[in-house]
Amino acid sequence: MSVHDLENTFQRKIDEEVKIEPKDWMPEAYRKTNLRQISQHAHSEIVGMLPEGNWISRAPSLKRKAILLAKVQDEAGHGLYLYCAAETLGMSREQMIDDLHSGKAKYSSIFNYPTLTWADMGAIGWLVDGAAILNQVMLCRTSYGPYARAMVRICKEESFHQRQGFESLLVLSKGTPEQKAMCQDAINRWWWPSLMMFGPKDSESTNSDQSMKWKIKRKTNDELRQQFVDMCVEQVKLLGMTLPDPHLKWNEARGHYDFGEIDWNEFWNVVKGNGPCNKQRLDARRKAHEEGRWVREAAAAHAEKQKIKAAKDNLAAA
Amino acid sequence: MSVHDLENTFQRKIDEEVKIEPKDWMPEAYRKTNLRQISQHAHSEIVGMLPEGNWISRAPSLKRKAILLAKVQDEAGHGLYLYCAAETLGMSREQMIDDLHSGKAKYSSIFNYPTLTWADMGAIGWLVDGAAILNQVMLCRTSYGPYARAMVRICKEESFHQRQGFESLLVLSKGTPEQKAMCQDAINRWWWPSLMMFGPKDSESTNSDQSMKWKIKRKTNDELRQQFVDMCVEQVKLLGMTLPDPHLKWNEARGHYDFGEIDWNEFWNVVKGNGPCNKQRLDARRKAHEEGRWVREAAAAHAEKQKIKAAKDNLAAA
Amino acid sequence: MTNSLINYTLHLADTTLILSQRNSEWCGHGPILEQDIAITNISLDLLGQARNFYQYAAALKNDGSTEDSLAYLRTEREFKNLLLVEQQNGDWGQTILRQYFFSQYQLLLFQQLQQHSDEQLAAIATKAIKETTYHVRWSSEWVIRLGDGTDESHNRMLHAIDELWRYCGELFEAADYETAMGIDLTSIKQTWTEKVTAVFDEAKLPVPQNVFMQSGGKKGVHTEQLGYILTELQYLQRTYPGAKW
Amino acid sequence: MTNSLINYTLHLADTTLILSQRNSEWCGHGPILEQDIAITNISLDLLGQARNFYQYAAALKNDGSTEDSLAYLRTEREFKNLLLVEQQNGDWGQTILRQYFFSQYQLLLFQQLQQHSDEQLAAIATKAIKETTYHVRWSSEWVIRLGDGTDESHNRMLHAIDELWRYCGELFEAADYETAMGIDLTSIKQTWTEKVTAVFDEAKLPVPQNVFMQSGGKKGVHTEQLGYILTELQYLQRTYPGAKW
Repeated sequence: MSVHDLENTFQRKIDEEVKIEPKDWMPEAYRKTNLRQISQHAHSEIVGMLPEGNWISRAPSLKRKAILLAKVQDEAGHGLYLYCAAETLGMSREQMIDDLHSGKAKYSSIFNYPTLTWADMGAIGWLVDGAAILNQVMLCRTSYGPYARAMVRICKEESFHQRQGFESLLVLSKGTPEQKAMCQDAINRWWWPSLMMFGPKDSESTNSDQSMKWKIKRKTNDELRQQFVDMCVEQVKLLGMTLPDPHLKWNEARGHYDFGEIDWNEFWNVVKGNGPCNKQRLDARRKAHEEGRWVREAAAAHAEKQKIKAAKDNLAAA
Repeated sequence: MSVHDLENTFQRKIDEEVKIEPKDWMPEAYRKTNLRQISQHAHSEIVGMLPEGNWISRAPSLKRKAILLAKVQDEAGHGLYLYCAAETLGMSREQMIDDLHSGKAKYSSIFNYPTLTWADMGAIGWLVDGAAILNQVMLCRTSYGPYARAMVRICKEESFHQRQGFESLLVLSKGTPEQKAMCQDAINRWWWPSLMMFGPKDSESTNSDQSMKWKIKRKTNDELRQQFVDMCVEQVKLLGMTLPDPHLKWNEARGHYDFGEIDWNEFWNVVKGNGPCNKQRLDARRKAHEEGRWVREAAAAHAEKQKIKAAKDNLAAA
Repeated sequence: MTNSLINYTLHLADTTLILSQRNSEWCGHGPILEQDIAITNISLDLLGQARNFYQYAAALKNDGSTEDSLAYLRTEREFKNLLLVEQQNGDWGQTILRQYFFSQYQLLLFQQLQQHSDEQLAAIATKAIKETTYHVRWSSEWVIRLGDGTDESHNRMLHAIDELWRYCGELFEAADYETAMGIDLTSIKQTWTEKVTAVFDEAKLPVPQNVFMQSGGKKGVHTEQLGYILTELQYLQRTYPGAKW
Repeated sequence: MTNSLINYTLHLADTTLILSQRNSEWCGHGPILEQDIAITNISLDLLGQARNFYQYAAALKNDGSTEDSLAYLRTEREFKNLLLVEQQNGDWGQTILRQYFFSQYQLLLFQQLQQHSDEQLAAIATKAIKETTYHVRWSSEWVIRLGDGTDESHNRMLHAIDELWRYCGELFEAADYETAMGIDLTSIKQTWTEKVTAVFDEAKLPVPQNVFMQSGGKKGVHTEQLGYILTELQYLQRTYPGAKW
């Protein structure tokens, strides 16, 4: 078959919602884009364990501690599914991790913000997981099979996390004056970074067209962001709190909420590596990797010894 | 002069309360005993910084934090005076520290107990410094000049520490029920180890006779221990607290308080290295020394560079 | 009897809580992603056990205590956890060795508690047997993997043994409340020693002899570690008394 | 005006307290006995300054606040210390570099405050000039000693610069209350840069260019470090509310 035929077959599968699987022919650009996106999604899950892990030891009740531990454990599991899905596209986990640590591969910028109070846990669950879910629901229908299937598993758990985050804020919102203030303060600090999670404006987004055509991406940045705003404006009322945007206003004509302009300077700065915690997050991951080297080497050495022993035992038995 | 004459001259100085100085002839055993005692005293000051340093970050008021910081700093200074005094007897500080870290040289066993509550700070000031002072007042009249002079400087500061420790307990004793309980609990844990600071019973003390003859030691273990008990029984009344010894009783005939039997098993165990914190104390000192190696090396390298540069400048100026 | 039951239950609760707390420090910092998940899983299991024990203790005290008031509002001298579990994590070898020493003991203890006359303790123990069996398997496999891995891992395990062995004696030193509860630590010690010896043998690690054992945790006399654990654990409840979370 | 004065005084108090707290972690663990004494001395000096500032802030607030209620009963978002001083100690090089960056700035600031119309701030600054001058000398000598010592010490200083430089910008970014107080940070920045450049030059260390600066501390938006510092610092007052010590 000619390349042209292969491309046609490939595009027809996509148009007909037939999943692309690891053994299928795919354009190199499709493989690369998926690999980048899936591995960076995996990195995000792993790095995302850090701002939340920061509050495990200080969780204010045993129940909250258990919920948080379970959430962070789920995120590690998500990272695992995603690394496995990405590996089907031809890169080893070791290489992906090296790319993360060298700065070559990115992860979601939202995790470059510090968690400063307990209420940040609820805000992250409500807003950050909320934004992630919008992206992810879309990804459950992404064209690459392993990615779509990983996303289906992940989405189930993320919805649960988001509800628990919101519930945690609800409790604060009905609590003491200090707790209410803590809740509002966390929302104030996490709102705009959450909006930034949807990426640049469509007009400035480079990857979009091809990604839409190949159904790697199924809705635009602005579409998802608008959906998120509309949802949160309603939800924040249940908390009796406000979103830190004086320009939020229902627009009857559009049927959506108008909202203020994102600080794109801040967005690009954080993406570039200048956020409050970029250095700390990567330092932590590199440190874990470096300090874990002897453990991985020992495990490999032991496994090798077991193989040799088993081979010997086979010979002896023969 | 014959050795016999030298020994006579030496002993006569001692009998006439004339200090022995670094350049004086002295019996090798005298030199060794003083070196051992002074260096171990220095080690005690340094190791003693650790149980108290453990509560600096958690001191419950800014005033108490300042007092504790100053106390620990004084102890470091005492260590410095004593290392300098010991060095006059022919061993380098580096060697003394190596002996400490290898376990060859000892330090006061009292510091092998953990500080578990804030009240331990007061108990250490009152009891441990109190016991140390009795030893030290005696040492201000010790025969070796540099040691005696170091001790005079040290005694001034230690009395101040002891009063502050007692005052800190006094405040607790007039405080909330929890504070009163904390105070009594700390006294209960530190009383017997403080009595052990005076060493084995006279009848089982090996070094004593010669040390008394050479006026390195001016009172026996039991004499000092009795003095300490008598003093503390009166002082504890001011706190409205009790000492954890059901056998404490005024003995009219002796003119002293009778007290219970020390647990000599515990005493010897801790001396042997099996106390609650022996390992932690030495680990901490070794770690500080090891991790500080690059700093000392850099300081030496820099000093060398400065010397070379100065020599060059001199040549150039000539 | 009830006092002993309460104290014993608190000992079980404090021990599992503090070990859970220590293990959870690894979250996001583990040497391999799969092991990050595993240690967090164990942390969760232990926390679940702790909550069961605290809830039972609170019910027994019947004075308004809750699982949270017991975990968050008691001070160091009231905690009855084993000294072993409050020790620092050290490296991965020290962490999995601590886990193995503890879980091997805990499995034997839970097997005994399953038969205890106190139905609630028996029920909690029964519920925890399956996960504890996994903890023993997971940690013993790591002891072997690291003891008989590379020279470096072997040396690190020797260091870990040197750090932790001295806290293993306390596992088998009965506190008054354990005696009152009829816990037979002697038989547990015997089996534990056999099991540990077998694992150490396979791991090519030496079983220490004649090491002086530290104790005091069961009676509230801790090492200098516990105080710091509590400043983090309890901070929010101390700072916002009476608040609900 | 008074609000700005109070906030500014709290900023000065928080900054010196947190740096004192960080430095005091070295007590008993320093690389050389003489330096253990020196860093503890600096810690004491800073604590003394903090107490002066807290006592003044308490008097200004005139609402029952005390030096202790301000230090022990406010939470992270209320603290106004510089981000620089809450960073971890790292190794000795990182600690003395942090001290140098800060003390060089503080000396210039205190020299300016000596002339301030607020007499109390002027008095506190005057009282602290001598010791701050010593802090600058002590720490700059260490920067030179380690920058131009061995290859290892030089590399460690490069690492320390990489860790800390990003927090130096905040020193010169005026918070509203600093502007209201008429503090001229521009001239301080210029002199600070000249002095630091000269010291780095002698230390054979490169002055970083074009590093994005972190900030937020002056406004209560901290790094993830401060929360942990406060759990230890405040624990006893939180646990025993209203008690006297």
